[in-house]
Amino acid sequence: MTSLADLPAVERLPYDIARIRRDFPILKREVASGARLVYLDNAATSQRPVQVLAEITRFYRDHNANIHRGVHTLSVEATDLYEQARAKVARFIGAADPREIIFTRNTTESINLVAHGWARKFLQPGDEVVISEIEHHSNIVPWQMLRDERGITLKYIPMLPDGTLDLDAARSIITGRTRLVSLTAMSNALGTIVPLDAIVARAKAVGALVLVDGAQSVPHMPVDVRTLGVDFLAFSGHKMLAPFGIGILWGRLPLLESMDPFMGGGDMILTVSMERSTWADVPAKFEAGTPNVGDAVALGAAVDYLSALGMDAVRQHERAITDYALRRLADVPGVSIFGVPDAERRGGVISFALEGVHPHDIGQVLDTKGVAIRTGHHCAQPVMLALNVPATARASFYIYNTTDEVDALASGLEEVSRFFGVRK
Amino acid sequence: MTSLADLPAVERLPYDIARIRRDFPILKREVASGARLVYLDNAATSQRPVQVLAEITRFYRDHNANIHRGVHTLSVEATDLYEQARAKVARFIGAADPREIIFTRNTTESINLVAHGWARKFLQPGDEVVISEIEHHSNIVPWQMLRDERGITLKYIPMLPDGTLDLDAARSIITGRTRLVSLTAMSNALGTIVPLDAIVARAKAVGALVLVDGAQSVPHMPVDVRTLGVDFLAFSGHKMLAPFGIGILWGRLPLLESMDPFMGGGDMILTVSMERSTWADVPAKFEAGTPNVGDAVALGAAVDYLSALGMDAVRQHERAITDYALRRLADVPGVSIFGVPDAERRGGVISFALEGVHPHDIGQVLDTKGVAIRTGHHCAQPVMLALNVPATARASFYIYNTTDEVDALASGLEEVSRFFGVRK
Amino acid sequence: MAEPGLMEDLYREIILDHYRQPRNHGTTIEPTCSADGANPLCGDQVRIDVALVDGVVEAISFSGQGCSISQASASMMTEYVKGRDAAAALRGVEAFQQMMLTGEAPDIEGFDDIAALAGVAKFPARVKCASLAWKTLAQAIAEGGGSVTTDDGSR
Amino acid sequence: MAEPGLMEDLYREIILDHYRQPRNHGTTIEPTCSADGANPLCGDQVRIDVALVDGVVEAISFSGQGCSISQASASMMTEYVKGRDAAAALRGVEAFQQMMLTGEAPDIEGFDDIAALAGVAKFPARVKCASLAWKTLAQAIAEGGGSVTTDDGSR
Ligand SMILES: Cc1ncc(COP(=O)(O)O)c(C=O)c1O
Ligand SMILES: Cc1ncc(COP(=O)(O)O)c(C=O)c1O
Repeated sequence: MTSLADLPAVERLPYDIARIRRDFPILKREVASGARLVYLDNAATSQRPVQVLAEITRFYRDHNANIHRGVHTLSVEATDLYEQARAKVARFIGAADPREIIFTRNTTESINLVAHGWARKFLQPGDEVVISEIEHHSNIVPWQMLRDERGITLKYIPMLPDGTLDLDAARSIITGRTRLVSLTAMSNALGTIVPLDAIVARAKAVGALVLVDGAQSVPHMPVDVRTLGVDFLAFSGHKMLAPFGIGILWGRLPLLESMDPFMGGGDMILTVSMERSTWADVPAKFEAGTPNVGDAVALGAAVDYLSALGMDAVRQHERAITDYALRRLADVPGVSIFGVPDAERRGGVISFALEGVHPHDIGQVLDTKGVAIRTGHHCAQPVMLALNVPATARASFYIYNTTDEVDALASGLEEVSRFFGVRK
Repeated sequence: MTSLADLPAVERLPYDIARIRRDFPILKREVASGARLVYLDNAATSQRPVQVLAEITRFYRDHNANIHRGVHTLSVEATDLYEQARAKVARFIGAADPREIIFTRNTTESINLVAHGWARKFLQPGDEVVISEIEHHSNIVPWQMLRDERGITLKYIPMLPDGTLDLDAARSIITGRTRLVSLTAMSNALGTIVPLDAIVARAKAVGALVLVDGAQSVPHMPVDVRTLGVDFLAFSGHKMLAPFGIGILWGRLPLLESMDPFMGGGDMILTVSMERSTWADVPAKFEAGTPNVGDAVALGAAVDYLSALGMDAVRQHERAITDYALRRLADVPGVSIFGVPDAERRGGVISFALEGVHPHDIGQVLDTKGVAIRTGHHCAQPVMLALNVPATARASFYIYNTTDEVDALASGLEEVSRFFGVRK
Repeated sequence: MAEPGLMEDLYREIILDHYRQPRNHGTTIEPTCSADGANPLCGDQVRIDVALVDGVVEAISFSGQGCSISQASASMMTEYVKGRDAAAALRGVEAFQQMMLTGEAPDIEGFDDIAALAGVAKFPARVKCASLAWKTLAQAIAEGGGSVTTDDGSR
Repeated sequence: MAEPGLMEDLYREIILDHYRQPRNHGTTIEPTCSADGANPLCGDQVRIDVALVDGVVEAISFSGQGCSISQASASMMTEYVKGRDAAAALRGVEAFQQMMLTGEAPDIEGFDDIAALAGVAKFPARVKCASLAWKTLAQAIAEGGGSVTTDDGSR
């Protein structure tokens, strides 16, 4: 296991947007119409820089082997690279010990792991799990399944019309029977940044654990588990420059140690006989079967890339773009923006409607201009229900986006309006 | 969803070992001692050809986006590539319908999916699951966990001293109470090819389902689910030229449709409200959260590579190498080989002992000669117990291995003997 | 639009016309059978009311919300089936689904306007939008009611 | 051997000597405390019997199976602790673990032969083999018995 002290330091680079964009060759791509790509679907998945792609290739060309400390050179190298990636992720989020980092497939698996390994072991019928109305389906469905299977009670902190959580309601919803509060740090549908502090304080006061869904926060702003004061943090590599197929669950070590394993198989055992098996220690206990070594190593490179930029600089860049976009889109006739109006309280995610045009049609026409946005329910149907819309159009930004690209979105929307020419 | 009819045909190539080796640049690598790599740890994981690595890079550089049929160009392309990979895998194993292919992380997750989605739904206390003494831990531990949680009975078909299964015993172990027989098609510890036919017939006669752990068969020999006559087939991409992080569960469509989902989250739902959710159809129902799109697409390239060689030719090559190795190693003083003596009844896996030298030391000294083998229990502790050894040394072959490499192994072993110079 | 080829494949003038002025939309009829259709991924919803008299569609009406493609397709569908018998209506559904697979307009009476939707086949994300009303019609006529979705587990 | 540097880092002559002729192996003593150690990944197993008299290791014996590194380390360990008091024995365990981390031989009395194992630190897969007997000794002396494994969830 690589310790944090063994990791080389990452050198900080200035935030040079032209250099950053050169690291993402896909941004030079054209779509079928011949228009240059304007990628504004980052909340769904980010693009990957050449440094991360090179790391994948380097791993497979030079070091590829299965891990578990085989005695041969390749296996030793692959094991070291895998454990180094774990340590890089630990450092990135301020975890004290690399063993607190469990590699999963994605945020969804991370949350399901907690539902199986912790909640199914420790919760009794009548115990309460509190989530919110603005959660992604990944932080709703596992708890509904647990409720239906085990008879726990599932409660929701309601959303206010501006897309923020009703913090007053939260205080009375979190009670002495609450065992877990599981909340997103940022809504992927509306961009709302959730003020976790107040809710964490309330949860701690009643003795509940807190799981933070960091799928939209860890890629976009500084996140430090020491200051968060929570118990679990789940996030996905693919939204932060890493490949698909690698996700992370961070948990406090004693908590992870107290949990049951999730899946059974190779690598998560200490001993196996026909009669019974004993479990390996954390983190191996939760990583059954051959892990996704290659993509974990590439995640390490992604984390290095972000660390070199500095997450404070990343957040600052995105806040500036979001601020510009909020103002620029407000000027487009017929556009209405959902959620809080200021970039201070939201991440780089803007959900909007265009009068008289269905989101699908917006997305389709923008695509011919090269502008890639997402349309639909964004895996947050309760938010759609609360807003009383079937779907929204959503633009979302990342480290490489520019105000020019926001302009392309805005002028694209003006054309959409003209094209459909309807004012219902 | 790409249909089988839409897939382009794969052109068959002659089995040219020199050309094949050029596709794997890692085979030119040297280890620290300066010796050229001789990679004989293929049962743990295979190496990856440049075609597969190029596919990963191409995907991320040119088409990367999240899927679910977003309206923008990249998302449509990524969705198509992902679904095309599913169809390629379906064709590779003779599945009638791409929807029968579920993408998981690895064989281990595929088996756990069946234990959760099927067994936890349909099995009652007292129902029997039958496995064998030669299973990989991945096909033991999930059933032990199910037994301890649900009170089912877990029975083992015993291993005979030559590493084959006791088929007579199997007939009486599989009874009217047996609901599932879950068996490996080939032992990763001993190479034994399991004669599935007889066992499948017995299982079908008592109305039990059959799951085949194809982790060691699908990469190495023709496997066709139509002729196997089984219900589930689990295997891993990383053992068949594809990246880590992508596994496969094939199941008969009506069976998959009858099952509960495993994990909850995005993409596996049809509708979500705060009160309840409904599930998407197969295969989406089992693929919660953002899938490993990049590695699935690369798996498609791996399957194309193997199809171009032809799995009959792959098997023929490995049988020849194994036959040579069995004879060559038998000539090395002090070597004893576990398992059946003929290459007809075993895959390209040879577990052996060297008198007076612990497997760890064998592996370590061979590594300085560049020869990479695996030592340990190979995630099959019950086999070690039955053989009454703490561990074995294991050499395992794949499409690129040569008889020269077998010679390197054999002469390496002779040096190991000389070096330790002990005859206890 | 800047890119005539692509955009016009999808948004033919006749489609926009049906979208802006949907036929048989929200009209009050006395239905003998009805069905609801949903496309959960997009949030599209449609309700189809049909008055079948002596096996012939005497009146039909649709309501709901959706994108231009789903609304135009629903509007065209109602025009096509009105006055036809149930068998002809179901043949229309069949022909429409086929058109979504092949991108080729079928040679069938009454499909002149509808043929404008053939271009949708090139946009897999939109095929479900175009098909929604037709699937729902089939449910109403063949099953006498109920609800359908366009989701089939595919991405 | 063909590659003197690498191989000799690991397999020093003194190590092979202890492997071929293990000291205090399988001898019969009257133990006051014993412990079992396992390295499940490799299948290595060791049992340590210790006769502590007035706080001093009067006799010690080990048995079990394992690779040359684990057997040689066990043999050297028994030589080191024999005749030392419990505190010195535990200091030896501490010094050994430290050596496995740093690869540097500690400056501690009685470690002359043992220093030959410093090279193991370069072979992470073997550190657990070398440490097994020492961890088991600590268990026997500090806890009075029981069993330990070298597995710590790391790979
Ligand atoms: C027979 C067998 N089953 C299952 C597995 C587990 O595969 P994975 O680690 O990819 O889940 C393996 C791999 O070692 C195997 O050889
Ligand atoms: C807030 C939030 N939670 C969870 C998820 C699920 O992430 P994944 O699909 O990578 O599991 C997402 C991704 O869309 C998200 O935005």
